[in-house]
Parts: sequence; C-alpha cells; structure tokens
Amino acid sequence: MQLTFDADVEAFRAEFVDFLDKNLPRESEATQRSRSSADIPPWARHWQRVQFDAGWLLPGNPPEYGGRNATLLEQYVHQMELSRRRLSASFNPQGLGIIAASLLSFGTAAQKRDWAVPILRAEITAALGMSEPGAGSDLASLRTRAQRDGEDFVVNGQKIWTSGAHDADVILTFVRTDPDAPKHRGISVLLIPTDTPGVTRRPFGTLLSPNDLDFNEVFLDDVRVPAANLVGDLNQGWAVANGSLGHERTLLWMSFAERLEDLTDDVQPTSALERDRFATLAMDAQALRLLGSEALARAARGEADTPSLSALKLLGSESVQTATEWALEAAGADALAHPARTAPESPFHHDSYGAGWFSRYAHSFAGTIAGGTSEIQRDIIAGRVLGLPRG
Amino acid sequence: MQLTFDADVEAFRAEFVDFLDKNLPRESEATQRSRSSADIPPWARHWQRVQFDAGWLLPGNPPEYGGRNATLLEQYVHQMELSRRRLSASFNPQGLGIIAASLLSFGTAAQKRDWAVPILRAEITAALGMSEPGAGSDLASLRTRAQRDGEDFVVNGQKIWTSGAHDADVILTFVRTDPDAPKHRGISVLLIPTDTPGVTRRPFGTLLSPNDLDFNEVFLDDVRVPAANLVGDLNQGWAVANGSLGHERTLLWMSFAERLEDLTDDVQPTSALERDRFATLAMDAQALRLLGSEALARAARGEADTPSLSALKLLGSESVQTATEWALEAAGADALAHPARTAPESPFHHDSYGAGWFSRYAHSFAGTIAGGTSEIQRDIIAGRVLGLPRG
Amino acid sequence: MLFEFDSDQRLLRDTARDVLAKECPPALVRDVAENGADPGPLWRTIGELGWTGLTDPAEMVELGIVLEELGRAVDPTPFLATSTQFTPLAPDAALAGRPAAAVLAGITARRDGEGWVLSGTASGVLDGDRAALLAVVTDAGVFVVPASAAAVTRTPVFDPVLHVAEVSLTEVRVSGSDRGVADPGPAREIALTGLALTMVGACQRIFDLALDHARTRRQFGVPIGSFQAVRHKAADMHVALVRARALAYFAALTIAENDPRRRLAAAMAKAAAGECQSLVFRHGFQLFGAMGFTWENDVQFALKRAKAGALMLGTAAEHRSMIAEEFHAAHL
Amino acid sequence: MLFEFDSDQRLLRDTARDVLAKECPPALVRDVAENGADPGPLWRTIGELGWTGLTDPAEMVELGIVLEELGRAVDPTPFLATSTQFTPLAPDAALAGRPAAAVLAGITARRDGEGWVLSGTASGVLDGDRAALLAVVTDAGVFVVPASAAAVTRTPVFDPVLHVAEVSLTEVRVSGSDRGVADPGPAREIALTGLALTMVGACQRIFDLALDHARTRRQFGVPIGSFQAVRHKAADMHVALVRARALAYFAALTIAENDPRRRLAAAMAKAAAGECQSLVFRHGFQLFGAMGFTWENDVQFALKRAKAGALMLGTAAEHRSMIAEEFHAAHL
Repeated sequence: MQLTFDADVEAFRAEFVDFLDKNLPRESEATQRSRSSADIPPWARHWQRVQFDAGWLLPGNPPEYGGRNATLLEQYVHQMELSRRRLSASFNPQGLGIIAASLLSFGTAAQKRDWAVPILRAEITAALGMSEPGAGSDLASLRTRAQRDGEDFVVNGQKIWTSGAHDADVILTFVRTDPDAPKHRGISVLLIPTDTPGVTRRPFGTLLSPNDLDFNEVFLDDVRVPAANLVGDLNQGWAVANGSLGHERTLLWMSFAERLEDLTDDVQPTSALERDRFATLAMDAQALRLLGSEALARAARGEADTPSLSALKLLGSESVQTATEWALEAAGADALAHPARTAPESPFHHDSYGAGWFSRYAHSFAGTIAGGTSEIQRDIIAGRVLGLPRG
Repeated sequence: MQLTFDADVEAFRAEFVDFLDKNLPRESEATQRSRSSADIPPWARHWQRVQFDAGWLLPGNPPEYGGRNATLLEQYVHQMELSRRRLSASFNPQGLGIIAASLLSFGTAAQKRDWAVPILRAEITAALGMSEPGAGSDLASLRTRAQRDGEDFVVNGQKIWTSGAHDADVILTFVRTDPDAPKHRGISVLLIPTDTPGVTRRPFGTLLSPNDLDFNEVFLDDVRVPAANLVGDLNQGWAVANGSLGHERTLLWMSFAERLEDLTDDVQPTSALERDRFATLAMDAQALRLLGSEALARAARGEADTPSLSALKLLGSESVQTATEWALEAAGADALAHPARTAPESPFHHDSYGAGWFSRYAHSFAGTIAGGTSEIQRDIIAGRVLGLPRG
Repeated sequence: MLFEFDSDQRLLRDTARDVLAKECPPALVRDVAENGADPGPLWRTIGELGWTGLTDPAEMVELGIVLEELGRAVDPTPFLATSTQFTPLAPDAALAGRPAAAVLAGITARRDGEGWVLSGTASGVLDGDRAALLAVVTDAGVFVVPASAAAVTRTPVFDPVLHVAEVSLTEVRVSGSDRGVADPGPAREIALTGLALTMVGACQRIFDLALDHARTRRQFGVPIGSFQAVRHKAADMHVALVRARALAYFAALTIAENDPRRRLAAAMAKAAAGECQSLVFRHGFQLFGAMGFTWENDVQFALKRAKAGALMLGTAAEHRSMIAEEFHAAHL
Repeated sequence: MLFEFDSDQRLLRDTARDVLAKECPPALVRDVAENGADPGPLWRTIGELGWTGLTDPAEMVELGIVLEELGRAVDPTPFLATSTQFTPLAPDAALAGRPAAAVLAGITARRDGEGWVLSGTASGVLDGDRAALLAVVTDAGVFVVPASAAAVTRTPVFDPVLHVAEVSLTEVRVSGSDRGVADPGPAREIALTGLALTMVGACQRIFDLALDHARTRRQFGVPIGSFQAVRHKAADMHVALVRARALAYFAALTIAENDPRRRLAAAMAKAAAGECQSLVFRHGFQLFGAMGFTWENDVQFALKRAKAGALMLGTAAEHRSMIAEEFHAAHL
C-alpha cells in the first residue's frame, strides 16, 4: 500500500498538468455550450484536436490515435487531473470512449481512418445504437434486423435512448444478422451514417424539460448500409459489446467518484444535521476512490474482477443520489427555481453543474438505472461475489 | 373522525382509573420480579385475582371470567390506561391472552372451569407449544404427533421457543392427529400438564445471558394425555390457532405503540442529530396510534381487514428497532454497562425497562422476527394489500 | 379517538376523486404545462362544487379530503394558496371565486397616521402572480391588499404547473381597517396541513402509477412487480403513505377541533409528508427505470408536485427539529 | 495512491487467519465467556508471532491486518488495549509480553516538587483490570504508572469477553521521568484506527456466519439465501464492509506514512466502522431469525464485539460531526 504513485507516474502527471496550463482555452473562448452529447461547439472541437495532436486526448492510445501508449495508472492520473479541474476530454464522450474505441479494437484499417480518427479529432460525432424499446439494454433480446442484400445490409428496426443521435453523424448500431441463432449469437455491428435514407431520429425531452434533448428514438426503415461498414466479424457483435463497452463499464466507478468529489465542493452544510450528512458524502467519496484504486491496481496486474466492480457502482451511484437529494432538501424553497445555479458552471465539462439541485438529483437516477440498475448490481454481488444461490 | 371517545367510553375509562387508584398495590409490596413469562410472584398473583374479581382483568369477558362484557373500544381504553402506567394485567401474558382465551372460545365447560379460570385467577400459569425446530411458527409443517390410545392421546415430538414452559403448569400444545391429512388439516390442540411423565423442558438462555431463561425446548416422549384434554374438535386445531391467536395478532400493533410511547418518555435527546431522530420516533408513535385506532374502528364495526394490519406491525416493530438502536448509540460508552438502567423500573410490567439499551435493542428483534418477520409483512402488503403478483 | 372518516367524508372523497378524474385528467395537466392552457374551467368547477366554501376551520378535515384529491390530480389551479394560505389569514376578505395568495415574509409595515405603509419584496409566493388579493403578513399584523397594488413576477420553478412569484410592495398605503388577524400562527398550521395533504395526494399518484407499471412491465418474462425487491419497495412506500396520511388528517382534526396539539400535529404532518415524498419519489422513480426520466411520462408531474411541496414552508428536517423541541410541552 | 496489500501483507493476513482459526476458535471464546477460561496461552502465541512487536507507527498497516483478524476471531486477550492504546502513548515503556492499558480521561496531575501527583477516577478503561502498566493521559502529559498503584474494578459489560474497568488513582506520586509524550492526538488516531479494524473484523465474522446461514437454512423448500430480500441485504452488508475496510486501512496508511490527513482519516475509519456495524448487526441479526437470539449461537460474540466497539472512543455520529468540520481543512 502506498499513498502516492511511483515517480514515473507522477512525472507523467506533471507533464500533463504543464500541457493543460499552456493549452487549455480561456473561459472567455469557451462560452458556447453543447446541446447534446453529440454536439460539440466549435471552440471545443478545436480544443479536442489540440489534445489529439499532443497525444493527450486518450493517452492509452498510440500516437496516431491521440495518445502516447500510456499505462493504466498513467491513464488514471490523466483522468484525475481532468476531473479535478472539471474538464471533459470531449463533448462527445461516447464517441471517444465507446465508438472510436470499438473501431480501434475491432475495425478495419479503413474504418479507423475514415471514422475513428475523425471522431477523435472532433470532425464528426457519433452515437451508440444499442437499446431497444421493451428490452432495455438487454442485448440478448435485440430485434433490429439486418439482411444481407448484395454489397449492402438492409436494416429494419427501432432503437431508443440513443443519446445525441439527432446531432450525430454516425450511429454504431447493434443489429441481428442471424435471426435463428440463440440470444446473443447472431448479433453484428454496423456503422450507419445518420444521413442514410430511411434513418429517422426523434429526440425526446427529459422530465426536466421538453427542450432538454439528448435521448432519441431512431427508426430504421429499409436502411441500406454498405457491407464495408460492418465492424468486427459477422455475428460477432457480442465481442464488440464486451470489448470497449465492457471496458467503459469497468471505469464507470470513476465517474461516480468524480461526481462525489464535485459534491463535496458544491454542498455547503449549514446545520448539524447537514454536517452529519456531509460527512457521509465525504466518506463515500473517499471510500469509492480507495476501492477504485484497489480495483485499478488489480487491473494493472491484468487481474480483472468484474463482479467486484458492482459494489463500486452501487456505492457510487446510490451515494450520489443520496447526497444530491440531501442537497436539494438543504437548499429548501430556493431550490424550487429552475434552472438554478448550484455550482460555478464549468465551461469545459459536458455536465451542467448550474442546472439546479432538482436537476442534479433527477440526473442521479441515470446512475442508479443505466449500466445495470442498483437492483441488478445487488443481484450480481449476491450471486457472483458472495456465492448465494439464485432465486 | 373525532379526537375523543363517546361519553360512555370515557365513563368506562374513569371507572377503571378509579379502580386502579384504589387497588393497585404499593410499589413496596411489588418488589419481587418474575423470572419468566410463566412465573408470577405472589404479590402479582394476588393483584391479578383482585382484577379478576372486580371484572377488570379482561373487561371483554363475561363477569365469571374476569370481565364485564365490555365493548371493543372499552377494552381499548382499558389497555391504554394500563400501558400509560406501565402496568401488565398479568405476568403470564400468554396464559391470559392466548391459552385462557382459546379455552373460553373452544374449550368444554370442564376445561373452562379446571384450566381457564385458574389461569385467569393466577392459580396456575400456562405456556404455548406451537413452534417446532426447523419449522418456525409455520403450523402447516407441524411434526409433533398424537395418537389415540384408549382414553388417552400419546404424544411424541419436540417444541421450541416455548416461552416460560419451565415455569408453566400446563402447555397448550399443537399436535398432528391425522398424519395423512394435508398440511394444516389434521392438527389438534391438547392441554398437557407439565408434570405429565415424558415431558422434558429445557430452558435455554438468550444472547443477553445464559441465565436469561424464558425460551424452552420441550421434548415429548410417549406423553399420555387424557382425551378430555382435547381443546376444540379433533383435527380442528387450525381453527383454534386462527381464533384467539389470530385475535392476539390483530392487537399486536398495540404492544408496539406502547413501546414507542415508552421510548418517547425514556429517550432524552441531547444534540441536534438526536433531536432529529427523536422527532421520527415521536411521529412513528403517533402515526401507529392513529392507524391502530382506525383499524380498531373498522373492527368495532365488524369489518376485519387482517392484511392491512401488516403495515402496522411493520411500522411499529421497525420503528422500535430503529429508536432503540439510536438510543443505544446516543448513550455511547455508558451503554456498555450491563445491565444498565435506561428507565425507572416498572414493578407492575413484565417488560424490564431497566435492562439497558443493548438489551432493549436486542429485544426489538423479537418484534421484527416473531409473529411473521418484517420480510413476510412486506410480502403480505405487496400481495394482499397492493395486489402485486407473486414471485 | 376515533380515527376514521364518517360516511359524509367518504362520500366527499369519492365524489372529489370522480369529478377530478373527469375535470382534471393528466391530459389537462400536460396541456397546462406544455401549452399554458387555462385551468379556469376547472377553477370554476371547484367553485361550483362548493370547495371554495370550506373556509371554516371546523371543516378542515373536509378541506383536507379535497386537497388530497387535488394533490393526486396535480391541481393546476390556485386553490391551495387561496384556501390554505390566504383565507385562514383573512377569513372575512375571501371573495367567492377569486384566487388569492399570502405573502408570508419580507414585507414591513410602517405606521403612518391612521393607516399603514407596506414595503418590501417577498420571493416564493405561491400563486402570487395570479391572485386577485394578497394577505400580507407583517410584524404589525396581516393586511389585505389588492394584487394590483403589488409588482409581481412569476419565478420559473421545476414544477411546470406550479405558480410561484416574487411580490414587491413599494410604499403601499393601507387603512387600519385592512388589518386582519394579529397572530398568523393558526393560519400557518392550516397552510402546513393543507400542503401536507396535497403532497400525500401527489405521492399517492406516484404510487398508483408505479404500481401500474410494476404490474404491467415485464422483465425476464415476468412482471417486475413479482420481484421481491420491487414488492418490498412497494410495501415500504405503502407504509410511508399511510403514516403520512394519518398524521396529516390528525393535524386536520386538531385544527377542526381547535385542539392544543394542533401546532405540533401540523409540524408532524408536514415532516411526515416530506419523508413520504422522499421515499416515494426515490423508489417510484427507480421502479419506473428510464421511462420515468422522460417528459412524456405523466409521473413527472406528480413527482415534481410532491418534491416542490417538500421544499415549501419548511423541509421535513426543519419540522423535525421543531417537533423534538415541542413534543414534551404539547404532551401529545 | 496504490491501495492494495503487497505480498508480505497478504502473507501476514493469511497467516494470522490460519493461526487464529486454530488458536482462537469459537470454542475458546465461549469458554472464556461461560467459564472464565484463561486466554493466556493465546496471549503468549500472539507474542511468539511477533505481533506485540508491531509498535512502530510505520507498521500500522501490518498491525491493522492483525487487528482485523483478531476482531474476526473476537480476541479475548488484552492485545487491542496494549497495542493501540498503551503503546502509542508510551512507546518506550512497553514491556514485551506484559498487557497494558490507557486511561484516557478523568485523571488530573498536580505538580509536586520534582514530581507529580495523580488523582481521579476513570470509567470505561479497556483492559484496565488486567493491565500491568497504565498510560495515564492528563492535561500535564502522559504518565506511565504500574497498575498496582491504582484501584481497579471490572465493569460488567454486555460483551462478556470484553474487559472494561473503572480505574481510580488516589494521590499517586510519580517522578518527572515517568512523563511521556505531551500530545496524545497521534496516539488517539492509532487507537481509533485499531478499534475500527477490530470492528471490521467482527463485522466480517457476523457476515460470514450470516452467509453460511443463508446458504444452508431452508424455508419454503429453498435456501433463504435465494430470496431477493436476503440477497439484497447481503449485498448491502458487503458494500458497507468493503467501504469500512477501505477507510480503516486508509487511516492506517496515513498513520504509517505520517500523512497530514491522518486525523481526518482516523475519524472516517471509526465512523465508517460504526455505520458498517449498524447495518451488519441489524441485517445479520434479522437474517438469523430467532436463532440469533440464543446464547448458544456463536454469532452473539461477534455482534457484541462490533456493537461495543461502536460505543467506545466516540460513536459514528460524533466522528461524523468532526469529519464535517475538518474536511475542508484537511483538503482530502
């Protein structure tokens, strides 16, 4: 056990801090906000490209893909420095973390060149087409079908919760290519440009506002997609899902740690009861960071232990929910106002800290629902960590 | 809705208060405590007989059985006056509430004379033999068997959790008399004097102390019981269980209301956090009393609604547990001492208020486990009150 | 104590529920939220039903019954402010059919000859932007002024159907005869109890929708309501609801009978409604899953009404603090 | 930060666990509780294993590993008081193999010529009745006195294996050279962290037994561990445990590295252990059902150790209050 990282990791951190000090845009240049998770304002496109070119966008990548072949621990301190400053590497986070990452793992050379690099360089943005109505994110019951027809696939079906689709240039779409194969076999992945005929995107509002548009329904009616847009092998979509998407999930705890740390800054207790609650928040934040760093140490040794990450997700997401609810209550009638500032707006982060405690509390449910609900996490812990029998 | 009872009920209350003022023993006469729920000290035997003779022991009974044919609401104010003063009508509560009550409902004239009246007059004490090892209080899986042999039944089997058995003169025992009948059919009830050959009682300690003896294992080896001791009809034990025992359960909420009200007296908050918790306790106590009085009003109209009582049991038992845990924590290191006084000892109540917060907290688990665990209450509410489908 | 509705009260509840199912369906609430539709017709119906006439504190239980049902329907009218905030402060000034509001803090009164001069700014005034009359609480007593004398700005709040306003009075001259009750305490208890019952109604609506969802939505081939985790959450929501409802009607009853416990009981009502809201909001939202996060799902309106209620007139924690201090004094 | 045991630490943990399974089985604990059996042989084993030599704060993580395993075994020896309360206050006075305790409050020191005179009564002194030496904290510093100089009475406590005593000093004269460290703060952080790890161990034992019970006990024809209500309770207990363990070892690490966050970290460790204990005690007891209520079930010893730990050296609520005040200062 050690409180600090080894010197080489700390040197890496110092180099990145220096880069940020020299290159981060001034706040006055960064006034335009993004309107969805696939909408990058011009200044942010430029800033993303600066990071790409310097090898700081995704340090774990090789230089030609915006990185510098950094180790896992180096990637971790990179992320910590970003979050400490409330910076997002990209305003199209799923483009970076899922779509480009999947292409770099499973795509052809042409796909990397034509799609991954433009996404990484913020020339285009991307969305993920996975969930379907009635099935949640349960890939096994996927119903959107793609049939081979000459050099194309013809896609029919419907996606939902497709974040940012209406602003995205391309959707990485999971489709069923073998309807007779059982459950998760027979699934493939296609890159579908959103301007393809037959693609209809309907963004819909959240409970916060009918104009708060990120979620989409995407209707796919006889959409012709060139076979060259197949990502990975035919009927091997499950592997793609478990690849970068699985990787994304192993890092999910980090986003909760960041939110908890943000909350320890943004919540100002003013009574004994609020201080009592604040202490719980501070302990949760610290515990999550500790448990996460333990998981990271395991991962750095190549020892993956996915079920144990469920405890981190559960702790993090539930704690964010509890803390934001407390903060909302503590703010009292002032928190009715909508939107209301709860923290200085961070122009460099895709989360909106200024949207009010009600909004921050409501958003906390994304944490306890998406990526496997808290109930599913508890089931995983009970069964796969503790070895209790299934019901 | 009305805040007070009608004048006749209030007059009844005043009469009882007058009786108490004139007849309750002085504390100096009541120093000897009972050691189990079937051990009545001499002074308490006398006091129980005074209540019996005056028709105040169980006011709902006819005069020959210690009552005055009181209405349900009159019985309720009688109980409230007892609990307000921390009085128990009897130190053999199951003798009164379950065994004598069952005999009065289902017994023969001879059983009423020879067993019920002596129990009510505190000449003898009684225990309830229902639970068995491995089955909890699930009557359907009862295994103790009684076979007819001439004028006797011959009983073999084992009971557990038989409160007070080692001090009781008689055990109202549930036995299987028809091994071929399904589940809860084929069960009968026998009065088994504890001095019958073949009856072995083994009291065992609670986690509080190996000398805290109320629970018993009762072994029944070829115990010969006269057929005259059969209570109710052969193979109709289920009706007996649902009779006075069922009635007892419908009044279970009252014991929790009393404990919560006791706690509002005994807990003294000294910090903002403790005051916050105290308020929850006070609200729970008040809410339970309100909900109980609503249930009582329904019952007085003859409208039984057993599933709805699960919410009362759940609220009451969980609240007692939460409040006693808070009280234990609030007492801090002082609460280590064992036993430690947490409230003035009430010489007239079978509960020991002086046993320390750890003990009061530990006892709270009897509330969340016995009479259907909190988990079972939640299942009942979900299924029978809310109509959710079974899993 | 006999804590049960009598037959008249049951009839009132059933009638209110039936009428509101027709006159204030989810579609109306959505239309108000999305298109600013006029809730005037519903307001007139409420008047015709005689609910605006429930102004005698002795009828607080009946008013409470109506408020619970209106809470369940996410009432878009100014009934709550009119009946539980304005009228108790100015019982003689109530105008049949005219919406009115109360300005509870922020205004000072200065003596000026025979009259008074009112000045100040109050924020968070419920329905302040659509009231005809304002009951203004000052240290010198309660004054009734026409809303036209005030500068009023509606505040955007997260409950899109709720009206909350900032109200400014600048040197508004009023006569001594406009001065009403001196002690706003009893009126505050009515306001707290009324808001608590509104919240109980909103929570009941969340719960109704969540139960429907649990019965119909299927996962892994079975209704999600058959999972023990969902069943137990539902049971806990039920207990929180019956607890909050009992304490709210108890407060109403103490007001109706002018019982000395009314101050404590009103604090308990508001605190319990807040706690109920916390649990029902959280479990209810979670149970809906992603569906609950959309503008298109009607549960949002009840969620927001319940949460807004929890934040107004003091949170549960604030009321609990008061309860602990007053409990022994009230000898409940 | 790399928050993972190294291979030496893992070896120490495994060794401690194996040794204690043999040398401190449930039967020994029960024998001590029921018959006053002498834990002396175990105490000597602990010495032979070198655990009493873990006196350098730099070895706090290693000491913590040992304490967690001893907590899991419900250690009946005076190791906790000796290693985490006495030794940090009087590092030079520690006598190999001799039990020792700390008197943290209640004693005053009066200057008398070259020496001092100690007087007062302290209650709740852990192992005060079986210590050879006492480290006495006073405003004038920490003094080491032989236990023979004090009048000592064991207090009956609900944990039947725990020794707690009342210690009285009456005009006990000590020389200036018996005066040790002036600031007991750093020692207190070791005591808090050690107690927290003991509690984590006891909670782990409750959890182990509860999981065994859930896997084997059947109801309605299936193991109760297959009910979602039980499964989810178990998951929540697991999370509480890993959270408390992480914060406790973090505190140990800050002590080992003399990091400025050690004061805050120790408070977090004790608070989290208390919260963990609260949940694990409650769920664990409930899961056992009536069986958990008997003297004959071994879970009682771990339940009582965990609860006693929560009450000593400040409760979770007291530490939370401190955490909130110091958080920003410590800039964790």
